[in-house]
Formats: sequence, structure tokens, C-alpha cells
Amino acid sequence: MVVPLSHFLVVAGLLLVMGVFGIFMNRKNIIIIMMSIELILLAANLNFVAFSGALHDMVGQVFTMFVLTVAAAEAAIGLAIVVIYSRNRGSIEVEDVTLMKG
Amino acid sequence: MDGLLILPSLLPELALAICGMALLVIGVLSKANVFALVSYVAVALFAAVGVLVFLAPTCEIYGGLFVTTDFTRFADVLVLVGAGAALVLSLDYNVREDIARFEFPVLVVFAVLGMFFMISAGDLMTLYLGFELQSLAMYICAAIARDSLRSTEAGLKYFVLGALASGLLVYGISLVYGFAGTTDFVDLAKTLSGTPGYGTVIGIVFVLVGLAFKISAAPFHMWTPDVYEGAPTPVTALFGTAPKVAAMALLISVMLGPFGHVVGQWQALIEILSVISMCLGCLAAIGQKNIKRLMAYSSIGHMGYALIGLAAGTVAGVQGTLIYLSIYIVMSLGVFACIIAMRRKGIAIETIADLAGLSTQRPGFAAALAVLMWAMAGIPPLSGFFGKLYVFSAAVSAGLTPLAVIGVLTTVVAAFYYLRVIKVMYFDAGTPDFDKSAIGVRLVMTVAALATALFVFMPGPVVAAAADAAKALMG
Amino acid sequence: MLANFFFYVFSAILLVSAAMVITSRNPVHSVLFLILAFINAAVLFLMAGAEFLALVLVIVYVGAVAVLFLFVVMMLDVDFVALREGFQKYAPVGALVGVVLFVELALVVSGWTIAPGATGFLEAPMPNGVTNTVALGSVLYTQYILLFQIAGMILLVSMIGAIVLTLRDRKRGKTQNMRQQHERMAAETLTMVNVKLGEGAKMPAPEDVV
Amino acid sequence: MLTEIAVFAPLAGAVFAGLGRPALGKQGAIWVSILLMVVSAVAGVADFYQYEVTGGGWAPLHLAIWVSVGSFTPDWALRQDTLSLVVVAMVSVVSMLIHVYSAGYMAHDKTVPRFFAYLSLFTFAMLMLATANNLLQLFFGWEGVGLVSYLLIGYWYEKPSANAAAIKAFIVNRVGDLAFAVGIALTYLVFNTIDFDGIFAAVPAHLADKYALFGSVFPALEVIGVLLFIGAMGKSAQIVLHTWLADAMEGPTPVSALIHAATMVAAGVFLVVRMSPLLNHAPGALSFVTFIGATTALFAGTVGCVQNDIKRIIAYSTCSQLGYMFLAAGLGAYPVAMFHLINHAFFKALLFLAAGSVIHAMSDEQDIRKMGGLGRKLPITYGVMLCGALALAGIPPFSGYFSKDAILGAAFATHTSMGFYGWACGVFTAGLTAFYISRLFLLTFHTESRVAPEVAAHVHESPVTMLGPIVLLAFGALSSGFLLRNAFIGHGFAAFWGASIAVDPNSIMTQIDGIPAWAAMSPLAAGIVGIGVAAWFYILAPEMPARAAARFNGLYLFLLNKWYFDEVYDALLVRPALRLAKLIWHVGDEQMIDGVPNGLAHLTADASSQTVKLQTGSIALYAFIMLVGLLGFLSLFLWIR
Amino acid sequence: MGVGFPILSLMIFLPLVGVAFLATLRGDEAAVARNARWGALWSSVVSLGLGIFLWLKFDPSVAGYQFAESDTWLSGLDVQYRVGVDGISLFLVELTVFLSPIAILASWSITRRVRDFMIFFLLLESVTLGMFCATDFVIFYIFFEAVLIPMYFIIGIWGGERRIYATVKFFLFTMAGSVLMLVALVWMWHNAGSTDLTVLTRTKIPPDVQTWLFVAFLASFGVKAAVWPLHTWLPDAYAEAPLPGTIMLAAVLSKMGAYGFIRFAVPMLPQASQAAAPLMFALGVVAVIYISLVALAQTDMKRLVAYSSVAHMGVIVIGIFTFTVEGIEGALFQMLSHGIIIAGLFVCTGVLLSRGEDTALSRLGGLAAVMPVFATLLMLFSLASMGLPGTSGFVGEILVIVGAMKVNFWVSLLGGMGMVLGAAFMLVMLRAVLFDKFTRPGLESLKDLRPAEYAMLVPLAVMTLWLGIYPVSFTHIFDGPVTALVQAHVAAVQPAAVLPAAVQPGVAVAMETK
Repeated sequence: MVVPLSHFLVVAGLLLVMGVFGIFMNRKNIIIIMMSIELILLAANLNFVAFSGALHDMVGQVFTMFVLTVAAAEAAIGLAIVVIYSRNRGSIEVEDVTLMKG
Repeated sequence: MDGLLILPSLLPELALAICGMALLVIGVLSKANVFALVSYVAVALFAAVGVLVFLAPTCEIYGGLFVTTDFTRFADVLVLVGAGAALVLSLDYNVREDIARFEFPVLVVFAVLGMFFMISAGDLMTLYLGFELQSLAMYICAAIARDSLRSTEAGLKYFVLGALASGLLVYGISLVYGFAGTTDFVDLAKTLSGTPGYGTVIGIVFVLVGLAFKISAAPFHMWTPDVYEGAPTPVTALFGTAPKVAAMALLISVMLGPFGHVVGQWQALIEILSVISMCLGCLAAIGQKNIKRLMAYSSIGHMGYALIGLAAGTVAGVQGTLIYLSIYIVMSLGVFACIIAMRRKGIAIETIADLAGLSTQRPGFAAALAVLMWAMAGIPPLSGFFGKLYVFSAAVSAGLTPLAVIGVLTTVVAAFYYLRVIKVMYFDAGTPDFDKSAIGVRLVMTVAALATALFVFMPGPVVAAAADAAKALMG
Repeated sequence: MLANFFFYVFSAILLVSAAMVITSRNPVHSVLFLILAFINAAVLFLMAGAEFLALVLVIVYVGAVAVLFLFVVMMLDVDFVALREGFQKYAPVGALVGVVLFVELALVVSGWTIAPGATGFLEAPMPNGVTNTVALGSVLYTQYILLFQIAGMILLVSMIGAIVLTLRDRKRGKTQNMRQQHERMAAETLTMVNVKLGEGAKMPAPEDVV
Repeated sequence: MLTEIAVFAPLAGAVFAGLGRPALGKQGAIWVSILLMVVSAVAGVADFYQYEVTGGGWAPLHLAIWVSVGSFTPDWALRQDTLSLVVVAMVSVVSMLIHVYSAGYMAHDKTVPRFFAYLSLFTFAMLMLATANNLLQLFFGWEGVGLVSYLLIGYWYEKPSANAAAIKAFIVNRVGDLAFAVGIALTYLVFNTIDFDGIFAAVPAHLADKYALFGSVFPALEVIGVLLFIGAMGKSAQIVLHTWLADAMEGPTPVSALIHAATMVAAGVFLVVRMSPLLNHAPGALSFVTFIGATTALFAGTVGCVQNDIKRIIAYSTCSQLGYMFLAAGLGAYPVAMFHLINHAFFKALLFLAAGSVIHAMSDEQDIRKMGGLGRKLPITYGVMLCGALALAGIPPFSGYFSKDAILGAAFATHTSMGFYGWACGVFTAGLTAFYISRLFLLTFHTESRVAPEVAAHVHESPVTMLGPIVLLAFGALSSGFLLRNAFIGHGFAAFWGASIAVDPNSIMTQIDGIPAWAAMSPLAAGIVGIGVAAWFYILAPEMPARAAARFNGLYLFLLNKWYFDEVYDALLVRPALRLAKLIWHVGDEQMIDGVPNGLAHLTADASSQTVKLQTGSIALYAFIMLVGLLGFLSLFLWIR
Repeated sequence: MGVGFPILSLMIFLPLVGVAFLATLRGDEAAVARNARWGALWSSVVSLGLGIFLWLKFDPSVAGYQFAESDTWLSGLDVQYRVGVDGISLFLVELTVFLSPIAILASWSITRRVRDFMIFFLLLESVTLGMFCATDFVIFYIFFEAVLIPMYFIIGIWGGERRIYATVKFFLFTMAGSVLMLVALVWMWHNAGSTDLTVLTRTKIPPDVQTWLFVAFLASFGVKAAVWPLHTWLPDAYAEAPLPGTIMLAAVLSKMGAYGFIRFAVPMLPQASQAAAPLMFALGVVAVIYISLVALAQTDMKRLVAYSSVAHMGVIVIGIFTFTVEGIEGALFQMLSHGIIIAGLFVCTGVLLSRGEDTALSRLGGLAAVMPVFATLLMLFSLASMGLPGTSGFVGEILVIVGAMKVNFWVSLLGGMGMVLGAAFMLVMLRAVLFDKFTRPGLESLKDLRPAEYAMLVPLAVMTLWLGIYPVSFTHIFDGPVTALVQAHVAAVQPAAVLPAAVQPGVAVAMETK
């Protein structure tokens, strides 16, 4: 691996921060939140792959494989929920998802 | 090679997976609504798996990916109890609420499968996959009443926050993996026996946060009240029991296994989690009018108490937590059975005030709920007290007396809102006019209340089993 | 050096497009930026030596997941003109949290050490002389077969979930629920409203309808 | 055996009278109790006689263990020595007479068996007090008589004034009793026993004991002496704790005679005499006794001169005479004190019963300003009252003369400043005594009638059940002085009292007769002067009293209002206490102490609603809080590392 | 010493059999109510019989636990089901079984949900007995805390107007205290390695820890014993509870606190107890004086009696912390006597209430004329309450005064102030209830006691007099354990603290203050 591990980690870190940002800064659209989650997972994946390369270990890549699987599954379910929610509520604005509180 | 062990060791999981898929096929192929049939079979399956759990040998297969010990057996049984009872509760409820879909029991079976993997995880990968399998199934369950705004909102919240939590979890795992070079629990423990680097500790915090979310420990509890309230009640019953046990078992085995050498570093965090949970649980519940929401806050508090045992980090502490959990899920199931029984003219009731006058109209019902509430409040001689006794005892013996003091003080505050429920039932006048509830609901209610009330006479088996489990985990 | 240069370029694009994902006015743009981000991430994967995963990322993610996002965004027809209000209000707090988080993560990088002897516990050391795909496959289907199966279960569950939540069974919609029919009472469903002349009857709020 | 009969027959009488009404009927209950009282009196006198005949030295009769905790082991026992038996005989006889008298006096009362039950119970308690073998049993009798006194003062419970007087009597007594109880405790601490024999035997060993109090050190025996005497002050209505006695006259007159004149109030004197072996070694305490006694004698005498209620005058006279007794006891002349006690019992009971007879005749009128000229209508009453008055005034050969003379003689003979103070007060008081009793007598029986016409029509002599006892008492008042003088304070006094009173042979007792003649004569002279002044004021110059009152208006009001003791107590103690009680209830309890839990409850509720406010339902906020939690944990983790 | 069968367990769980019987009753409401009453009464009478049997078989010459039973319970830990009685607990057991039938008789006036009431009452009896018999701390704590459950219902369902406030306050107050004790006990458990009370009592604890443990005990037992200023739950609870509840609460349950002090705080924490004695004296004295004054200001008979109870608890606390045989036995005796007297006084209020009268002092008066027997008995209990010799109240009071004198003159004097102030408020009450004229029409037609009321009051009156005249029959039961307790305490604190002055011939006999 030519590029130092730390560079990968910084990029992954920034990616994580952006994902996190996306979740709570976005006050309007739920789908954006779901995309932010994808970014977080991507950050984790980047970490895994980088570590895998640095350690010369396949475990990281195997893990990435599974994380990708999970991310896909999650996206499917998440979107399904968003769809039915939007059917019921007629909106997917984050600020509207406050029927229950207190 | 452990090849010979694989099949028998995985018997419970195999049974769950295969039967789950078989049920799915049956459901899909049959023309009629087979919800009830599938549910019954699933409950029977859980009973059978309960036996298999004990038949499966103690093992460590796939190079430590999957581990079976007395500890995992104990947690497995608790999970089965919680999930099975939740299914029993759903039988009638789902029909009445028009969500009697055979997929629900199938999903519960898969969720249980995920929990089994969580519990038996001997590797961060198993941990993650089990965690996700369970989570995904639960997201769907929360939103299963897809035409109900409340249910879908609950599903949405649970999903978004759960996905965030699992994202953080997996990010943390990546750090731990990267800096320790392995994901195997045993190897991790060896690697981390020295002073761990920043990367590892930050990874541990992320992992902790992910798991704390599942057990809804404050401040990662935010989803709990809304989801408890919104989800269909049997699902809430499920949320309140099985995943909590699985996540707590996982938390215990992760924290004391691979991270066992760095107890000193995360102990304070667990203590803080515990304190915040206990305080928040007792405070926030006071003003609640919806009994499901009340139970949500109450569960946050209870997880705080259960965490005390973990914070102690000793065999006694683990034993305390396990005893606490076992007692807690029984009480919790009982209360949810009572909540499901609150139905007037076909409409589910969830406000506490509607319980007024229950004691005159339905003395048995009221007595059961009262017993459960007393137990939740931790008043002896009901079972809830013993859970607290064991965790506080562990905390004191581990030198965490201040934690125990905070714990007992919050029980007093918490007692206030449990008392309020009893007060409404016994002291206030009213006519609840609840419908006659289904046999399954009454069964769960009665069994839970009796177990809670009579635990004092036969504490031995649970205590001993928990002791064995704790010893198996801690060596 | 060239590798480093490409790393910087692709990382920069990755980060910028990630930023666009969360700030973009239009959700469709967000999805498109997400696709861009994934593609750049795939390049980074390549640079880290994970060729197979890089391809998977492009094929599975860009090909399936991102498209799914796009599909849903289109289907729900989100009214994006009204979006992004209130973004500025929370920016300072959010920025603070983000910065602190990043600084702490940066600590990881600056002070990171792989635990002593960590490499001694590698469970699946990278075999030499085989392609990445072979290496991955040789552990995935042997050592990690159990996990592979669980992953399969996860996909199965997500499939069930997607169906159970969204599939509308037309026939069931018209069947009669006898019990509900019997338990229906006039008082619960029928409200007699005395409508004044010249005023409309007020509909109850959707929350009040159980 | 006789002792037991004497002591327990009244108890049986009380039980029969109290519970026997359904079985015995009203009259039956009364007469059974009287009969048992007669038995008691006969047994009491016979007992004393037998004791004297056999030469004494009887051991105490142990009846049962009472308390047995550690070495605190007082028994139920009947002490049999001269002192006890004299008092037993006196009490049982006087009580028997008053029982009989009451049968007539209370004939028209609805609940008269209750009255007799109380009277008998009182007698029992008094006898238990007299025969106590330890301080605790003495305290039992002490409190028992206090209780019955309370019950009898408040006998007519429909009268608010009677209730108030009863409560006042009990509570004022209790103040003294508290000191008594603490004194018992201190006695136990010092002597490790509260049996009289044990205490007295151990006194020499504890002479040097010290007890620290108020930041300085006192001899322990002095402290005990003072504490016990404070108890006695309460019971015997000595100044400071005297206020209840006059109010106690709200009770029926036989009660005043028995309890508030003859017996109970003398219990304080009895206590001091009983404790003489100890008090002899507590000179400071004795001086205190003398001072209080003398002061009370003077104080009560002055107040008695201006009162108008016939019973109150006699009540203040009782107070005053008790002061004389303490004066004697404080000087160490215990036999003289006992002598006066016995004499006083007879003549004071006589005075009260005679007064009762007058009141009976006057249809319950008690104000002497509304009497006058009754001598002819009530000849027998007149006669016996005269006996009593002369005895009180100390005119020979009536009993009071002998004992009062001896007391003042002893006071003079001490040649100490305290003794002289006692003597001076005593002589002056003797004059006052003669004056006020003469005033009472003259205004009641002589002078022209000021009786309201409708009352005058009914004035009649009392029935024989009332007159009989009075006449017998009159004989007692006439004769007890010279009959008992020799035995009580004569040359054989030491032999007579034996070990029951600790008087060493060369004590003050032997010097009484050695004082100058002028000193010996002065009490009698003062008495005669008092009578003369009274005769001048009320017979010869009836306008004088009013003029004197106008001339010395301040003094007159001061005396009329009893030195303003009640007012001062009311302003300083009673009303502040009640106000404080209300204050601490409403402010202390309801606001401050209750405020803490209630405040905590509010605080919790507030905290609850604040906590719940976070739960806005917003996913973004929830995520944000999770992340803040994560950050917090991260920072903490990095920091504690 | 034993009787060949587990008599204590039988006593503890017998009421539960009664509960089971009551739970199975069927029929119309009146029949159920009647059967429930008689069933409960018989159950309690059998318990009383067992109690008498126990008393006869008890050997007062033995200081340790008798009739001891033990059985494994919580495996793995040394927590066993251990019960036993010594002299101290025996008399509380006797008090409980003696008062239970009386309280059940008193509950005849309850007409609503009779069966429920009897069930809760029998539960209460069972739990109370269990608490006094327990010789294992976990068992003790379980019973100690479990008392709250039936009490909560009894006050909450059948109580007066402000019953909910009262019962919640009662519950939370006592619970807050006792949970702190739980932590302390757990600490001691780990310190000693056992939960056996005898082991715990023997185990030494460092003095600095003792202080903390004592604070916890004070929080718990202080609330239960209503030590000032932790007493405010008491007037509310007593005043609002239905009569039988008040009887048990005042007569038996308030003793739990004092019992706890004697059983736990003093023997297990000798140094801390010794150090806290001045504080406890102060609290006790304040309780006596302050509470008596508050009682004096009361306008309701029930509340007045309730406050009088707090004042008595002050005396009890003073007695305990003198660490003298006289003081502690005085305290124990006062507990016994107070139990009976307060029961009598509350039954008297119940007599009035059952005649449709309220207990506001301003609305009563002159009852002596129409209810002479009632008046006599009320007066007897009141007099006993103010400590008149010959009644039970006196013996305890004087013993405490004597014991306190061994420690400090002022404690003795001020602690004895109850004699004066107690007399004041009791006499005021008597006047307002019994004397003066009738304050309103209707009072003059009241009837004197009914047979059931005789059955309640006469035994209490007899006990009051018996205790007062022949207290030895009770003191000799706890003489042994108390002597042992005091000796152990003296041995434990000898090096650390100054002892109460022992009288030496010719030597200074006391110190004023420590």
C-alpha cells in the first residue's frame, strides 16, 4: 500500500463527521438522513479496507463485504419504512415526525 | 478440528433458521391467513429451541466466531421467554388491530436468531451481523402496523436512530480492528492486555454507544419512549424484553471479554450511563399519562440498574445483572400483558387514568398489575427487589457504594410513579369496563404476576443459574 | 507520489461530493452526489488493494442501492422548494459538534499505534501470490461461512421486510372483517354535527381519528 | 395485717363505689365505701396503737416486686414506722370523717358514687404515699393523690372554671413532680438504690459526692434535696408553685377539706420529713426549704387578709400553714413540722367542713360579703368554726398554739439569719393569720346580715351526717395539741419517732424551750393583736376596711390580685407557650419540616417536566443528543485515560 | 430451646393461610364480608394463641435467640431464611398478636370491600411478625419494607379525606429511609461475609465507616420511629388511616424503628452510636418538647393523639441512646406500653367516629355525662399516656429518666418534660372531649360502649394497668438481652468514649456534658 494509512483514516474520519453532520443538521428530509447513514457506513468501510491493507489481513475486507451487505439491506428496509410513512403522513419532513413526544 | 462440533453446537440456531424459513414458505404458499398457525408453531419452536439450547454442547466453533457457554444459554433462554411471550401476546392483539400477518412471527423468529448470534458472538463480526439481523427484523416489527401513523413513525424513528447507532458501532469496530489487528474476542483480550492506544479506546467508546442504544441506556435512549408508544403493544413487549437481554448480554461479554483488561477505562463510562439512565428513568416517567410511555422510561431506569452490575465488573456483578434481567423481563411481560388487556369496546386504551376503579371491577387484573408495579418499584418481597439487591450488593462489594446510593435513591423517586398506577387502580373511582381479554394474554399476565409474587419462596434456581452463567463468562 | 496525488484528488472529490449530499437543495442531486462519492470511494478501495470490494461497491451500491434511493426520491416526489429552511439556525452547534468529533478522531491518527503484537493475531493473513478475489473467496466461504450465512439471513429479512411493509394485497382490502363490522357502533363512527348556515362542518384533525 | 387493711380497704371502697353502682345501687355503693373507710380508720388507729404498744421496729411489708431493671428495684411494700403510721392513722380518720360528712353534703348530687370512689381512691393513694418504702412508691402515691385531686377539682365538669382549675392543679403539680422524678433519678445515680433504708444507710458514704450543674459543682446531696423539695413545693403549694391551690376550691367542699387542707398538700412536708436523714446533710437545701416556707407563710397570709371567698381564705391559710411546716422542717425541727401537720389536719379540715356547712346553708353562696349574722341560725357550725379559728389563730389551748409556738421557738433558737428571717415572717404571719380568720369568722357569723332575702329563707343547720364529723373534728382541733405534744415534740420525741425521723438528740429540738420569754410570747401576742385589729375593723369601726383599702389602694390591689402571680405566669408562660405551639405547628411543622419533602416533590416534578421537554419527538434532535453523548463519552474517556 | 415444630414460621405464615382462605370466599357481598371478618378474627386469635404458647415456652434466662430456625434460601450467598426470637423481639411479637384481634374487631366498622381489607390486614400481620422474628438481615429487610405494601392500600383505600396524600407521603418517606439502610446493610454484609445478625453484631467495623452506616440507619429507623424532624408523615398517616390501620401503625409499626435502633444501630455500630448519642438526645428532647407543644395546638383528637405518639417516640429514642440497662429497658417498656396506650386512644377515637361524630375537639364535649365507661377508659389511656404511676406509661418514662440521668442531667430533665407538657395536651383533650357542656345537640343522645367495644378496650385497659402495676412480668423477658447488649456496648466503646458516670463513693458522680 503506497498511501499512508493515516491519510485513509483522516478521510474516513471526515466522512464520518459529514455523515453525522448530515443527520442532525438536516431538519427537513428523511432521505438525506438515510444517505448520511450510508456515508457513515462508507467511512467504516474505508477504515476496514485501509486497515486490511496496512495489516495485510483479509478480515478487514471480509468485514467490509458484510457491511456492504448490511448497508444494502438497511437501505431497503429504511426506504420501505419511509415509503409507508410518507403514505400515512403525506410528508417526509423531519420536523413532521413528531406525533409522539414528551 | 471442531467440525464434529459444528452441527450439534449450532442446533438451536439451525432450528430457528430452518423453521423460520419453513414457516415463511408455509405462509406464502397457503391461501388462508395462517397468522395464528405460524404464531403457534413459532411459540412451539421457541419452546423446542429452549430445550435444544441445553442439548447443544459448550463449544467454541469457527475459530471462536461462535461460542456457547452457560452464560449464553442463560441469555438465550431469557430471549426465548421474552420473544415467546410477546408472540403469545400478539395472537389476539394483531387480529384485533388487523395486523395479523404471518410475516410477523417469522420476523420474530429471525430476530431471535440474530439475538442468539449476538449472545454467542465470539468475534466482532459475529457481533455485528447478529446485531444487524436482529435490528433489521425489529425495525420491520415496529412498523408492522403499516397503516398506522404511530406505528410507522415509531418504525421510522427506530430505524433512523438504530442505523445511526449501528453505523457508529461498526465504525468503532473498524477502529478496534485496525489498532488491535484482530476481531476475535480472545485475541483482542490478549492484545489489549497492555495499555491500549487512542484508536482502540475510541473504538471501544463507539462500540459502547452502539450497544447502549440497543439497551436504551441514557443518553442513547431517545428513541425509546416514542417507539414504545407507537409500536403495536406486543412489539413493544418484545422491544422491552428480548433485544434488551441480548444487547445486555453482548455488552457484558464484550466489555468483560475482549475489553476486560481495560475495565478501569470504561468502568466510569458504564457508571455514568447507569447513573444517567437511573435518574432519567425515574424523573421523566413521573408526568407520563400513557402507560406504554411510562414503561419506556421505566425500562430506561431499569437498564440503569442492570448496568450497575456490569459497572462492578465482577462475577457477582454479572450475576446480579443476569438476575436483574431475568426478573425484569418477567415483570415487563406481565405489565405489557396487562396493557394489552386494556381494551374497551374493541379499542385499545393506553392512558393510565383509564385504569381507575379497576380493582373493584376486575380484582384479579388489578392485583396482577399491582403486584407487577410493586415489583417494578423494587419493594420486597416481590421479585423486583432481588434484582436490585444483587446489583447493589455487587456494586457495594466492588467499592461502588456511591453508585448504589444513587441507585436506591432513584428507586424512591421511581416508586412514586409506580405507586400512581396502583393508586389509580385502587383508590380512584371509575368503571374501566374492559373487554374480556384473550386466554393468552391472561395466561402471560397470571404467570408473570405469580412468578413475580412467589419468586421470594423459590429464588434458588434463577440465582444459581445466574451464578453459573457469570462464572462461565468470567472463568 | 503519483499514488498520493491520485489519493488526494479522489479523496477531495469524495469529501466534496459527500458534503454536497447533505447540503444539496434537491434530493435528487443528493443521490447523484452519493453515487459520485461511492465511485470515488471505490477508487480509494482500489488504492488500498481491495479490488473486488471496489467493484462490488460500484456494482452493488451504485447499481442497486443508489438507484433504489433515486427511485424512492422520485416516487415520493419530495417538494424540494420548501426544503433547507432552518439549516442555518443549527449550523453553529452542529459545526461545533462536528469539529470536536473530528479533532478527537484526529487524535486517533496522530497518536495511533497498533497494539504491540497485534499482527501476531491476524486471523486471515493475506496470502501472497493470489488475486484479491481469490483471497477473499478463500476465507469467506471457509472460515467465515457462518457469517456468510447470517448475511444471507439479513438479506432475506430485508426482503421480507420490504415486502411486508410495502406490498399491497388488493384482494384483502375488500374483504370484510366480520368482527370489526359487528363491533362497530354508531356512536364511534358517526358524529352528528349541527352545521350553521354559511359555515362548513369542521373535519376532525387526523390525529384525533383513531 | 392491720396496715394492709388500713391501706387497701379504701381501694376496695373505691372499686365498689366506682363499679358497684349497678349491683349495689347508689346508696349501697356510698355506704359500702364509707363502711370500708371506717374499717380503714379503725385499722389505722389500731395499727398505730399496736405499734406503740409493741415498741415499734417493724420491718416493711413486702407485697410484690414492682420494677426490676438493673439495680433499679423498687418494690411494692408498706413501710411501718412511726412516721408512716402516724400519717396513716391521721389520714384514715380524717378521711373517714369526711366520707361521712360527704354523705350528707353531696346527697343531692347525681353521680355521688363517683365522688365516693374518688374520695376512697384518694385515701388509698395517700396511704400508699405514707407507707411507701421507696421513693418510687412514694411517687406513685404522690401522683395518685394528684390525679384524684384533679378529678375532684373538676368533679363538676360542666363548670368551665372547675375544669380550668383542675387542669391547672394537675399541670402545676406536674412541674414539681418532674423535679421530683429527676430527683429520684439523681438519688438512684448517687446511691444506686431508691429504697429508703438503702439510701439512709448509704448517706454517710456519699457526703462528699459532687454533682456538676450550671457549670459549677455542688454537693450531690444538696442537689437531690433541692430537686425533691421542688416536688414538695408543687404538692404543698409553696410560693412559685402555689397558684393552683386557691383555684382548687372549685371542687366540692369535702374535697377541699380532705385533699387541699388536711392530707394531700401535707405530702410535701411528709416527703421532706421522710428524707430527713438525707436532708440533714444538705444544709443548703434545708436553708432553701426554710426560706421558701417562711416566705410562703408570709405571702399567703397577706393575700388571705383581703380575699372574700370563704373557701379561698381558708385555702390561703392552708398555704400559709404549710409554709410554717416547711419552715420547721428546714430548720431541722422535723417533729415539730409533723406536729403542726397533724394539728393542722384536724383544724383545717374542721374549718373547711364548717365552711362547707355554711355554704350548704347559704345555698352555695361563698362570698363572705354576702353573709353575716349567721351565728344564731347555725349555732353548731358557729361553735365548731370558733374552735377551728382559734386553733388556727394559735390561741391556747387549741392545737395550733402548741405547734406554731414550737415552730417559731425553733426558728428563734437557731440563731442564724435564715432562722431569724423565718421567725420574723412567722410572727408577723401569726398576726395576719389571726386577723384574717377573725375577719372571716366575724363577717360570717357576726355583723348584721347581708344575706340575700331569698337565700336567707332557706338558711338552716346542716344534717347530722355533716355535723357529726365536724364536731368530732372540733374535738380533735381542741385536743390534739396538748394530747400529742409530749409524744411528738416533748422530751421523749426521739424515742417516739425512733429511726423514722433523723433528729440527733442535741439538735434544735432541745433548744426550743430555751428561748427568751418575749420571743416565746410574741406569736401569741401577734395573734391577739390580729384578732383585736379584726374586731376593730369589722365590729367596732365597720367603715375602716374600706378606708384602709382606699388609703393603701396599691397594696390592696396587689394583695387582692395575689401578688399578680397568675397574671405574670399567664403573660410569661401560658400564653407564650400556646402562641409558640401554634407557631411551631403551622410554621415549623407545616411549612418548614413539611416544606422539605413537599419542596422535594415539587422539585422532582419540575425536573421531570424539564427532562421530558427534551423529548420533542424530533429525530434530528434525538440523533444530536446521541452524538453529544458520544462526544461526551469520548472526551471523558480521553480525559480520564 | 424449642417446641418441636417451627412455631415462628407457623406464626409468620399462618395469616397467609387466612389470606388464602379469604381469597377463596364466594357468595353475595354481605356473606363474604361476614365470613371475611370472622375468618380474619379467627386467624388472628389463633396467632394470639400461638403467641401465648410461645411466651410460656420462652426461657427468659437465655440471652440469645430461641426457637431459631434456618433454611437455605439464596444459594451461593450466605443468605438464609433465619428466624428466632430473643427477649427484645418476643415482646414485640406478643404486642403484635395481642393487638391484631383488637384491630380486627375495630375494623368491624369498615363496610366497604371488607374482604380486601382483611386480606391486607392479615398480610400486614404476617409481615410484621416476620420482621420481628427475622434474624437474617435480608429477611429482616424484606419484611421491614414489605410492610409498606399492605399499609399503602389500607390507608389509601379506606382512609380519610386526604388519604392519598397521606399514604404516598408515608410510603415515600419510609421507603427513602429504608433504601439507604439497604445500602448500609449490604456494606455490612460484605464486611462480615454473612447476613446472620449474630455474626453481623460480632463483626467490628471501622469507626469512620460506622458514621456513614449510622446515618443510613438513622434515615431508615428515624423515619419509621418518627424521630423529629422526620416525623411529619406520621400525623398525616395516623389521622387519615382507618382505625385498624392506625392502631397497627401507631402501636406496632412505629416500634419497628426503635427496634431497628436497638437491634442494629446500637450493637453493630457502637462507636458511631456513642458519638451520635448527643445528637439523638437533642432530637429526642426536641421531639418531646416541640411535638408536645404542637400537640397542644391541635384541634383534632386524632391528630393530637398522633402527635402524642411522636413525643413518646422521643422518649424512647432518648432511652435507647443512654446505653444503660435502665434507659434501654425503659425504652423497650415504653414501646410496649405506648403500643397499648396508643391503641386504646385510637380505639376511643374510633368509638366516637363509629357513632357518626367527628373528632374535631371543638365539636365534642360533655361526653362524660352520657358515656361514663367510655370516659373512664379514655381517661385511663390518657393518664397512662402522660405517665401516671400505676399505669404502663409511667414505668417506661421513669426508667428513661433514670437511665438518662446516668448520662446527663439536662437530658433527664428535658426528656422528662413530657410529664408536664404531655399532661397539658392530654388534659386539654380530655376537657374538650369529656367535660364541659355539650357543644352541640346530638351529643347528649350518644350511647355508651357496645359489647364489641368492650372487647377491644377492656383488654387494653387491663394490660395498661397490669403493665403499670406489675411490669416485672415483662421486663424480665428482655432483661437478659438488654444486659448483654449494654455490656457489649460498654466493652466496645470503653477505649474510645467516656462512659456514663459510674457512681464512686465520695467521688464526683456525673459530668454535665460530654
